[in-house]
Amino acid sequence: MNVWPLKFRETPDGGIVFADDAGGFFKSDEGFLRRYSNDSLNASDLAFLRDGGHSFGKEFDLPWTSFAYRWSRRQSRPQQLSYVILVPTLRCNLACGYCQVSRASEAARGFDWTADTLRDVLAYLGSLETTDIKVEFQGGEPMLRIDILEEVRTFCRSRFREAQFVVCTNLQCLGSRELAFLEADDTFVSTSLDGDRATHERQRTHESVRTNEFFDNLDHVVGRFGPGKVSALPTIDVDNPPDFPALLDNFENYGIHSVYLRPVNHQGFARKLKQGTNVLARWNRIHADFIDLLVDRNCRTGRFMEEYYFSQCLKRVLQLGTDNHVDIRNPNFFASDYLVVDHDGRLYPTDEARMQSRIGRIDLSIGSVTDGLDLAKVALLNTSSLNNFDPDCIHCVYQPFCGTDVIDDVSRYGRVDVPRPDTWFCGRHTAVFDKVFELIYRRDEAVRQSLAHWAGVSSWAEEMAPAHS
Amino acid sequence: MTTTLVNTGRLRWKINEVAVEGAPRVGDGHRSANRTEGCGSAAVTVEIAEAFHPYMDAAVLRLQSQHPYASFDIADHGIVVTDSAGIGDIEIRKAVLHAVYRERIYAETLSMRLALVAAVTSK
Amino acid sequence: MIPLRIKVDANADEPFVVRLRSFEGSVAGDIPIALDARDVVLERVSDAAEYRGEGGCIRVHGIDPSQIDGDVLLVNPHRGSADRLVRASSPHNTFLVTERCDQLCVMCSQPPKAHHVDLFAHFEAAALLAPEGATIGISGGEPTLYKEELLNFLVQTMGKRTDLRFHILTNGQHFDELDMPMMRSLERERIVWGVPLYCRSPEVHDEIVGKQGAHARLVETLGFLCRAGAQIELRTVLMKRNAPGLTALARFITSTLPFIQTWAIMQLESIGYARQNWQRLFHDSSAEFDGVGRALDLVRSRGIEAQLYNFPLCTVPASYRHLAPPTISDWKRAYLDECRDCTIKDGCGGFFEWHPKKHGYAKLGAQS
Amino acid sequence: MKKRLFAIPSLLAAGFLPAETQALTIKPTFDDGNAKSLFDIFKLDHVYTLAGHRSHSSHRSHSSHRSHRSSTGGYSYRAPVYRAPAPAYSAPIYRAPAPAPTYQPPATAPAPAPLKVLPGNAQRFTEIVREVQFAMMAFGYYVGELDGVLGPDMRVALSKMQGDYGLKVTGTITPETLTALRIAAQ
Repeated sequence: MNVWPLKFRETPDGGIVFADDAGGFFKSDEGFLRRYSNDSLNASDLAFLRDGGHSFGKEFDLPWTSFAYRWSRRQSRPQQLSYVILVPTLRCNLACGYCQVSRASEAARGFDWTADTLRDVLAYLGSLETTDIKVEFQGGEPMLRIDILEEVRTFCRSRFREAQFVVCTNLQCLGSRELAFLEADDTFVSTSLDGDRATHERQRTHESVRTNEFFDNLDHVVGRFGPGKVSALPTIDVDNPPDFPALLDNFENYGIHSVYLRPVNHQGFARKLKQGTNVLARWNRIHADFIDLLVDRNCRTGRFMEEYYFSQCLKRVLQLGTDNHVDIRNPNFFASDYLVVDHDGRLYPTDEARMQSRIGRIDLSIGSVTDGLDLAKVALLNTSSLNNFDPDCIHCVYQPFCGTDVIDDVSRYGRVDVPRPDTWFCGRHTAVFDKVFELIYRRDEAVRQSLAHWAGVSSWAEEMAPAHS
Repeated sequence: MTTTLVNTGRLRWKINEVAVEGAPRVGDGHRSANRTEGCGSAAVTVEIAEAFHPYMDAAVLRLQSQHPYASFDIADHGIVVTDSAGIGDIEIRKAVLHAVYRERIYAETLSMRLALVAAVTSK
Repeated sequence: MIPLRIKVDANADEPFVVRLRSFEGSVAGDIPIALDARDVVLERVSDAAEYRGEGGCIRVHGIDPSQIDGDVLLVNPHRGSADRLVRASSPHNTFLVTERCDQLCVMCSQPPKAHHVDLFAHFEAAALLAPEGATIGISGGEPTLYKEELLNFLVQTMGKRTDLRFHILTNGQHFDELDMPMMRSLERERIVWGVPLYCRSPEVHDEIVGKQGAHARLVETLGFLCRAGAQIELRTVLMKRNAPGLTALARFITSTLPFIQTWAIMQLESIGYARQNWQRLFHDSSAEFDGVGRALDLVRSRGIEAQLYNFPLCTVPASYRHLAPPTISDWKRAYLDECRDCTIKDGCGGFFEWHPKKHGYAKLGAQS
Repeated sequence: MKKRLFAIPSLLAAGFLPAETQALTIKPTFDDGNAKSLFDIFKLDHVYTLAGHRSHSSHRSHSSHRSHRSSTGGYSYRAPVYRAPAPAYSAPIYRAPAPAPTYQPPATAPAPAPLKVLPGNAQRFTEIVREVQFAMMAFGYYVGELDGVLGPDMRVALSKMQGDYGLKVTGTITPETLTALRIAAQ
């Protein structure tokens, strides 16, 4: 019997989690690890490994085929470009302290699409092969150029079989024209709601008048179009986190059950914030505590909410092919299924990449709407954009579930070959997966209820968490 | 036992393997870590079974990068860890053993991984 | 009960395929000029319905032409009857390509027969006349006992009719590596292979299908089908004998059969051998649903679709009903008295026409 | 436009490896005809719609519902045993069997001729039959249900009405029958 290579990691309770390259996982102990490493597995070990799909007889038999299938489905593959993030303007009517995008002031000139840029963008969209498209308007505040949004939407509706639109707006000013735009069934709203009112005002609106404007508009949009229309996320400052129970109440009363906790990203104007030491450890603490809070609250209220990224990582562990979130897939091919069109018509692989050019750190642009995609540069970016052969990842038990983010590495360290354990991406994801496995192997009823909900099933029994001793 | 000369790129390691007749053969890496006093802070010697000796240098390379303050040296039957202030004996022994296990697992299963990729991507 | 065989008079030497066209209630212009050579058009209805086509006339008895418009019949002149191979108004059309089988399942709904009549030529003609975008079931007996004819039939019909889809039931005992090129040439999106697997334990599976070594051979074929890129619907009929092993089977699917497209756990149909052994076989899933629920959740948590076929909704806990679509074929679907004024009736597949009056479900009844 | 200066002048300066050194080309090549690797086959129909990304987790894509076939669908018709016709339909009065019409199956090879079934056809047909029933009832030819279902008594009524009005007697709803009953066929 051939046993596929197993990677392992100790857990706080003295056990050891094992996983193979296809993401098959189980929990066992030091004894099994020693027997495995010394080629002295006993009969019960071998039976358990066979049952879990960790071994095979000979190449191309069913166990081998099943492992090859699972391994293949764990690798993401380049898709057809069908999701574009458009930045019609960098101007904004707010001045959030952590602004990631180093916006321009509302009256500034030269930060919008010119008529030519709009024409070229539409020509570029028209040249895409995809039959369906998803367009996300970002900025600055895209609502400041409602005229451009309308023109792009009209074009896409006629050009593509199916088109969906998401407007990332701060909901500060909603005139009748903006509301009419949001009314359409194919158009959704993504906004920021930084937890409780006080935090929202401190981090975003600064004056209570503007805070009232925001909350009134949010009430209006959710009341008029229903909760399905709006998704929101809170940006969390590690030094001054919001009141999390209030945050959850707030989100729930707006009918938003999925909260995506995002740490302040120290680029753009946020760079000027002093961030204190060991932000990563404190962020991981906040995130882990938030998950425990969610488990207790879900159990208490019976109304289930989730932390979006934790659920995504849970599904990354349990399922194959969960590549629908660009932050975590492997390989993380750039300009494969989505890209960003900046206010000057230049193309970028992600909004962070656009940021790097904007602050003059490194030019990660990959062409423009007029010259099209720079395939050579995309290929260069993609060479380092996988974790399969990284000297640290090859020993890491979470490698099959994890991903890679070379742009985040460059933005923080100026290089992409920094040892993984020293990077923010690795530190953050190791902590999230530690928490995922902690919960998977916890036996209490409250955890099981939330896990079942987050994994999209009706019950969570012990066979969900394979264990061997 | 042959003299194995392992070239790990920049570093050149020489290990002389001496099979000591009659020495108690312990089948696995499960050895007690005995602490010998002297030479600055206490040194911990983690005994490593023969089957793992070819992988000690790779393990030491990684251990050194993960624990920059401590120093790791290969001796006849194991790895000696010095200046490991602050890390308990059990922790050191586990870290060393796990590092050696990982290197052996990686080296001995690499052919399986390459065969899988070849079979799956061949036309 | 919708009749699948009707009385037809026709004087011909060999069985033949025709398609019935009425064109009733339409404006004169509606009748397409180019009828197919095998179309016969309704001319008169008195005590029988008379149709005329290129080949002559046939007379249909005992059913109103409006119910069989567009149907494709295989007429057997000697017996004075015709089988409705394709019912234009139904999504559940199945071709029974053989009645022979190399297994003898304890619950077989259509016990196998020794004789075989090769109807592939007629099935091909019928498939070509089927409604646009139809899905046609292929079943038996064991269709791959005639693997060459079956694969040729698929290549021919799928080549000429690129809109047709097929759902083929097979016990997976007859494929081998030599079939790989042909299997890979078939357009995978348009065929689903329905493969029954009853238990993780070979002994229990072999005992249920009445064939030693069937499980081992099936396991090999599943590997083959995966490498051929085939879409597989794994089917597990739930019975007393395999109910205890359902969670173990679920774990086997997640670790060793992750490539299946969907897993169908199916309640028993009381017909054929199942009817004779009903008390010994029937597992009341309404009384003991825990094992079924946990099996569904385990595979679904790993991203593999799993569903309940032939489960009346009231016998399924509310949190699992979204996994129990109506699946009993229209022509054999019936409801009980208990179903009257049930609020979820139209989403429910009901019962088989021949489900025993003592239905055997502890928990059953109209949902308010 | 002027060349912008960047703190990190190039990707190589940031440690990106040149393109060809990628150890593993798991990017399947689409362009080499139909020779497929197992990798291509395993990844065939698993396309997802991008639901989420860094700055905003937009709306979740739902999984498409697949058709399913239920029970063994074991057979489209029962074994050779003849089944009585649908009980709802009463057998016609017995008449001496007319000689069976002769039928010579066409020799031409079967050709693809998909039946075009427009959605709503069945609905429309039921409506027309209900109108015919209503008109026939008005003229005293039909006394049954106005259920839009053609049964034996409607057939007899149609033949009688066609005879009385000098139309071609077919017992079917012919275009001239509709005109006579002043019903417009949609």
